[in-house]
Amino acid sequence: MKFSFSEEQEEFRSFLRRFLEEKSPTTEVRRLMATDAGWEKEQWRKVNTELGLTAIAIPEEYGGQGFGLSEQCIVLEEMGRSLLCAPYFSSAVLTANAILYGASEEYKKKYLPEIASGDLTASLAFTEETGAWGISSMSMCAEKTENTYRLTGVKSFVLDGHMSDLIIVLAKVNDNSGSQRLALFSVDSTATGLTKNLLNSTDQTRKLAKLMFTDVEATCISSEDDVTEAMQKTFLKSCIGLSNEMVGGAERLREDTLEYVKMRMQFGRSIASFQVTKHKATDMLADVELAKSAAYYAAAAFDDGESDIAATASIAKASASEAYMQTAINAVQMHGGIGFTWDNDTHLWFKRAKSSEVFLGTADFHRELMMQSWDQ
Amino acid sequence: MKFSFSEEQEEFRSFLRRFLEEKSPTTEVRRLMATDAGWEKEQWRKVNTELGLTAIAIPEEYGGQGFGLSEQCIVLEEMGRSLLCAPYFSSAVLTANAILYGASEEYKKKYLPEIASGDLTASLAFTEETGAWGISSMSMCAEKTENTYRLTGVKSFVLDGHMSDLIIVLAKVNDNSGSQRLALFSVDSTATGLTKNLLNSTDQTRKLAKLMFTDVEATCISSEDDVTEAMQKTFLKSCIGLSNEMVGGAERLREDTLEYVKMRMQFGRSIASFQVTKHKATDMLADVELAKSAAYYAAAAFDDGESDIAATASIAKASASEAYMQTAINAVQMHGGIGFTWDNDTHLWFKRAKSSEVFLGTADFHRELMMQSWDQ
Amino acid sequence: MSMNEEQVRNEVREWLKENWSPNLDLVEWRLKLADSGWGMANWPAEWYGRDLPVSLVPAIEEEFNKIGALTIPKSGIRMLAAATILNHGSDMHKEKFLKRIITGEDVWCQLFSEPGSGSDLAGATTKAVMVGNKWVVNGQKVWTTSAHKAHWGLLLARTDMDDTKHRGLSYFIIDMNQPGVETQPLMQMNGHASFNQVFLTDAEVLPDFQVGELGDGWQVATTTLMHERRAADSLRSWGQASKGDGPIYDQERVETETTMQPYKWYPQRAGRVDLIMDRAKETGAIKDPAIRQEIAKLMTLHKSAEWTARRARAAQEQGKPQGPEGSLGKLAASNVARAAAKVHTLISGANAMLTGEDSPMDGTIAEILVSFPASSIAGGTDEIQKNIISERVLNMPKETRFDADKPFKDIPRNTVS
Amino acid sequence: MSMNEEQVRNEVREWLKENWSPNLDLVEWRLKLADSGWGMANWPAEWYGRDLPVSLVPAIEEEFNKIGALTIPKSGIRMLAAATILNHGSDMHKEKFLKRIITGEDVWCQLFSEPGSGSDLAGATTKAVMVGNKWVVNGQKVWTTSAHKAHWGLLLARTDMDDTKHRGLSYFIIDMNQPGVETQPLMQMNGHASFNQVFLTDAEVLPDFQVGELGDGWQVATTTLMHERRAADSLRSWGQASKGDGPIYDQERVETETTMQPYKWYPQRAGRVDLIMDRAKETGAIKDPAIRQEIAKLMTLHKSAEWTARRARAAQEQGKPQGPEGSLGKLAASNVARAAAKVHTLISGANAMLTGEDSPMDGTIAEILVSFPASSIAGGTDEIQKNIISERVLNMPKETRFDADKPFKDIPRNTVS
Repeated sequence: MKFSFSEEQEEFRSFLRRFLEEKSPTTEVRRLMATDAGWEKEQWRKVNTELGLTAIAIPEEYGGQGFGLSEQCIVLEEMGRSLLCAPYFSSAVLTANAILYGASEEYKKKYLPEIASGDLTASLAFTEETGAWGISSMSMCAEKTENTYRLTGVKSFVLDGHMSDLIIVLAKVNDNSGSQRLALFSVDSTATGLTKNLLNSTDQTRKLAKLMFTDVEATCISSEDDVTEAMQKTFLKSCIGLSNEMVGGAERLREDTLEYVKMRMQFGRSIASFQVTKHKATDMLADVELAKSAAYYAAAAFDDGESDIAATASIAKASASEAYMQTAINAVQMHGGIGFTWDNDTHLWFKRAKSSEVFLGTADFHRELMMQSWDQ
Repeated sequence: MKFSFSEEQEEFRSFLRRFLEEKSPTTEVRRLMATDAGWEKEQWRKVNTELGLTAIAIPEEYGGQGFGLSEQCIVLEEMGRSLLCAPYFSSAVLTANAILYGASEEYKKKYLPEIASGDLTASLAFTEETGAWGISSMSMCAEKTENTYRLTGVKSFVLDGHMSDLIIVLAKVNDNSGSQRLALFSVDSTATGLTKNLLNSTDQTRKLAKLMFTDVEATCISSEDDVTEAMQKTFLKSCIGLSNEMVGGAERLREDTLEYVKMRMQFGRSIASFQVTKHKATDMLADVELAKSAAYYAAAAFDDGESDIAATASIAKASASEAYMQTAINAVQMHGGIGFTWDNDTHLWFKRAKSSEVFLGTADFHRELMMQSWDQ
Repeated sequence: MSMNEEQVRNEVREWLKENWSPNLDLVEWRLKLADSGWGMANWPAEWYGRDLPVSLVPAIEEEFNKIGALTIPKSGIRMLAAATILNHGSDMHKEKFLKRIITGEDVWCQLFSEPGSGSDLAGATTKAVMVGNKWVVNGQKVWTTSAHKAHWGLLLARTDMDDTKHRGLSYFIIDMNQPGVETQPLMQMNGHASFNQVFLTDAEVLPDFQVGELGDGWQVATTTLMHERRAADSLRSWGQASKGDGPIYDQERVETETTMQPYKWYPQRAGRVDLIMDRAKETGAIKDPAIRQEIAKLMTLHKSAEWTARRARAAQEQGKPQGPEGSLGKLAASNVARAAAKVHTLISGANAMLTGEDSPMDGTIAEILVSFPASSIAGGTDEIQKNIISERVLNMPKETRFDADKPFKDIPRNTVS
Repeated sequence: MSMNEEQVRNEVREWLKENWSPNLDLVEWRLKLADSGWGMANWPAEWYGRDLPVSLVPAIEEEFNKIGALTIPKSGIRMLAAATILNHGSDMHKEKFLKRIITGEDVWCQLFSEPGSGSDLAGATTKAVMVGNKWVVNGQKVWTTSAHKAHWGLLLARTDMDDTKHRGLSYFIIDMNQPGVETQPLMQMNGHASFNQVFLTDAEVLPDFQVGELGDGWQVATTTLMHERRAADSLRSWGQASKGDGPIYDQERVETETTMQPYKWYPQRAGRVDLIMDRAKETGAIKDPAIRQEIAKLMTLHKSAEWTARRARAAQEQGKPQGPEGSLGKLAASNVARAAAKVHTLISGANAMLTGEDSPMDGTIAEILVSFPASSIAGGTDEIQKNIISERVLNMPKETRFDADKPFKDIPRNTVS
């Protein structure tokens, strides 16, 4: 397996990094995170159109650029680095993949090109109020009517669910035989009976919504009887994507902290000259670099169709969860009192580290997943 | 609850420490640990007679001094500190308590005074080849004959089992009703059908034996139909005793390491002047002091009849297991290459730390025990 | 019980019988305490005290508590001010300030920390220059609790740039109600604003308001800091307003609530171990074997820290010299807070992302998750703690100093944060 | 593939066709390699090489491997000796030593570390004094692999106590077979004796056997150490004797086994992650949810360390400058070893107390538990590694030196361990 970024990939990354530094400085992040929406249509369209970010990993036949997960992970890593406020992970990762793997050709053709162009934002509603991330633990059940389905129940922790044009819902369907299967449904965000509540999230750069469905009309878009496998693939691909986003944030925090301790003087010397600071900075480097390796490897392994990919994805997520949070804790500590203040930017990443630690499952959860895939 | 050592206790400790420093320097430990027996009768009798160590916690009515567990834990802590090679934990802790709580008056009167005087050494054979520490997981079953019982099966990890005069065995008995109960049996160490194998243990200061029973005659000494509760009390009391022994060893390692780094020069300065060494030494202090508090508290709480004593004993053991092993790892590391050599004494405690980490259950095992006692 | 203690208890009881009433006004009552000396009995008889040894204070307070009589709250910056003034202040200072400290009429704040000197307080760069017959002060202070309500500030300022770092500082009492003193709240990452920044722009101090000699500021500040450390240890038990019916209790409750306002989130900062078992049971997380291990690890740490504190207290009560166990409380508290935040995250799962009313326990859990990092920073970082313990308890060599002997102006430093 | 590489491959193939035979004697074959220059093709043509760039060596070795022809083992102290001699040695040194290094007839050892200078090699106190026309050496060296079998030693000794620490050292090649050199095995806590102590008592060195100038010893040693670091990175893959039938393969297998003898326990030192899953399944520990978490933590660490190494290798193969990921292998290995020992303990439970034949896997598990601490010490402690990474990779300030400028005799040091 090839396991190093090509020159083109590196160039793309550098370009993207400069671009995001310019378009998404923390002043901008702070402005947008304070809004209910969390992002601005016009501003996001400008960024996205110029770089084709939402299109990158969507196959060419559906209007995308047809790159692999590795390339999309470069985008995610840089977005994690800059905390860009945009409906990217919800539309271009979670939902696009659910449609790509779980929807019938008709709906792929209908939705993917619009997601690729950025004209359509979409959210994937799969978790419920229990907050369980396992696909099999969903309980919402769709009721079949003559031509369509109707949904009743609650989906929660839906990323960008309060603002997306389209909601793709994962729900169970009762078969005639009495058994249950999982299916995907599309729901218009303005559908009657759908109430969308923005949840108060500690990480204001990542908006979550609770969606309450009361007899809401929904279209079944599944390609197969049961989308469990498709959703599992979507889930693990999203875990890999999130891991890459996370190591981008962790790396930025690490760099900023290192710069700070080099500049900061106490007792007549740079605090970077204290041996304990030096060793802590080295530990931080090791945490982040190892997590980066896992995230990069997982993306490449996914593209290569590696058989152990479920365990690999969980390693990446577990590694990123711990490394990011640990980096954030160290970052605040090494900044001292100033790192605990609102005006200092450290807490923006600290809070993203906390929400990412939990989103799509904690390290504990993923460790159990790896063991399940190794102990069969 | 009183939670500080009295002046008398402190004096006893100081005296004992000096005494053991003199009688059990590491040259002596190294000499004895290389023997199969692991200790010498005459030498041990001299130490024990002068100080009455085996008698300390045995009630006066059975020829003991009638002190509490707190006092016995002072003895254990100092023995752990000096790595005294003696059959103390096996006779005066495990077996004495099993008899005290589980045997009938007749056998208490028969055995306890002899154990108290040190004339009789005894081992408690409860674990089997699975190495499980839970009382309920024993599988050996005694067969009832006309006047007596007969034992067949294997007991393993029996502390000092190869050398003790008396073996007290925990085994099941089939009731007439078909149900099973736990009972205590006494077996003479020279009994026909009993084969005693000394096991090769990494920690040469703590000898373990495998005892194979083939139709061995045994006397039932239980006071009650079922000794489960008595054995649980014995187990948790032994865990507290072991924890105190362990913190004694950890403290000694910590002190020796601190002394070494203060003396050792590299790069023209004491390595104790490196900030990383200073912080590590502080972490070691915190590890050991917190574990000491738990061990001391548990002993006092046992004497006071605290209701949450099972969880407290497990906290003490879990805390001691981690603190001792971590201290040992740090001690080798801070000594550098010399700490990894056979001639340096560090490994003697390192190996004791490893065997104690496991003996009577790892930290993981005890954490689950605490949760069981809190979540009922 | 020594005869002495019995006598004192009798005297207090007698005095209380004649003087205490729950119908008194709070200030009125405290004036009685000041005048009689029973409020601060270990202070000098000359200055509102009774010259009694501090070891008798618990007995006196016990007598107060028995009948529900209010004592003087022993914590807060104003008590640091009192301790400093009693040690280093002039008679004028004692006369002017001590009584109103006892009555609680004056609020005080401490102006030591600066953006450029956090761990290194002696690196303060705020300057005081004598202009005409007044000190004129310029600089910026930070981490100042209650600055916006304070009447007086304890100020550490540099009066000589050419002298060494520690000798160039002087100590002042500054009037906070003047145009040159501007106070701004400093918001934290958890949304609270417990502290202020204070901007000093040509603020004035009369020469009389200097405490100690010129250039002795660091020494005077050391007294304040020593008392601050003791106060921090007792902070947890502080702020429990007395229970009782009557106007005086109501007045005290209002006062306590106001004083405690900035510290509302402190229990969350410490990690709220008390909530763990209930939360685990209520969410069902207690059934998860991996989470059980994490809970048990946390409880082991928490309990052994608690028992270490008890051990230290027991030794102290026996009159033994402090052992190493007495110095580990703050470090252990940092570890407990960090571990507790981790376990609360595991227990809450996806809900750990939410805050405010959407979060478990109406935001309490969320507040833990963004407050715990302060435990290992506030009141001396863990790193500074470890330096101190290794040097003072373990007698390891001190860090080489690069700032001890040269003129302060030649020491490299940050000018801003 | 560059034209150059193709040409070289053709040449090698041709030469091998004419010269290689599995029926040759090992030394005979190596002499052919030395004379032709194909054994060490990147060495100077003048000294048994072909002046080829080192980047072509893998291609050459690939051609050897294709037909099962033996190459020269590139590791071991004798290769450090060769690198040092090529860089700093005289023509006499090259003539006398290089050929027998290639043939493997001479065993070498390295005499740098001393009981008093472990992390701080430049603090060596072993003295060489010129007496008559010979250097006379006195002192004690330690951690010397294969000293008891060595013909020659690379010796770092102090020739001037009045010069600074680094300038007072000189570098020698010492004949190990002489009365003044006494070798003692140094037993480790795991019962193995991989190293020796070497006592030098009036041992003699001819002036010709000095390498580099007088006082340049530290600089010369730096070359040796640089190559040692590289060799350590490839140690794991080393010692795999070539597979094949024929006397020459047998000879090489014996040689390899002898050379690897001191390193028999090195796989255990590294923690044997490869055994974890099987052991967990076979003991049933895999059903314990708490142990599952610990296994998964270990595998996460292990896999991400492995992928980090792959990432570094891939970047190197692309000719990119080394990123930070390339410097973390040793630290990660320490962490993996420590974590693996912990997990093996959990998996083995009570059996973790046993050793030898009573222990799981005939003592292998026991050996892990008493060998892993060497991972974070040998070849530079974790602490030294972190100093280096923070200074070289993160560009953080260097530790203040207290031993750089003054005469060595005035620097505080231990005289014994």
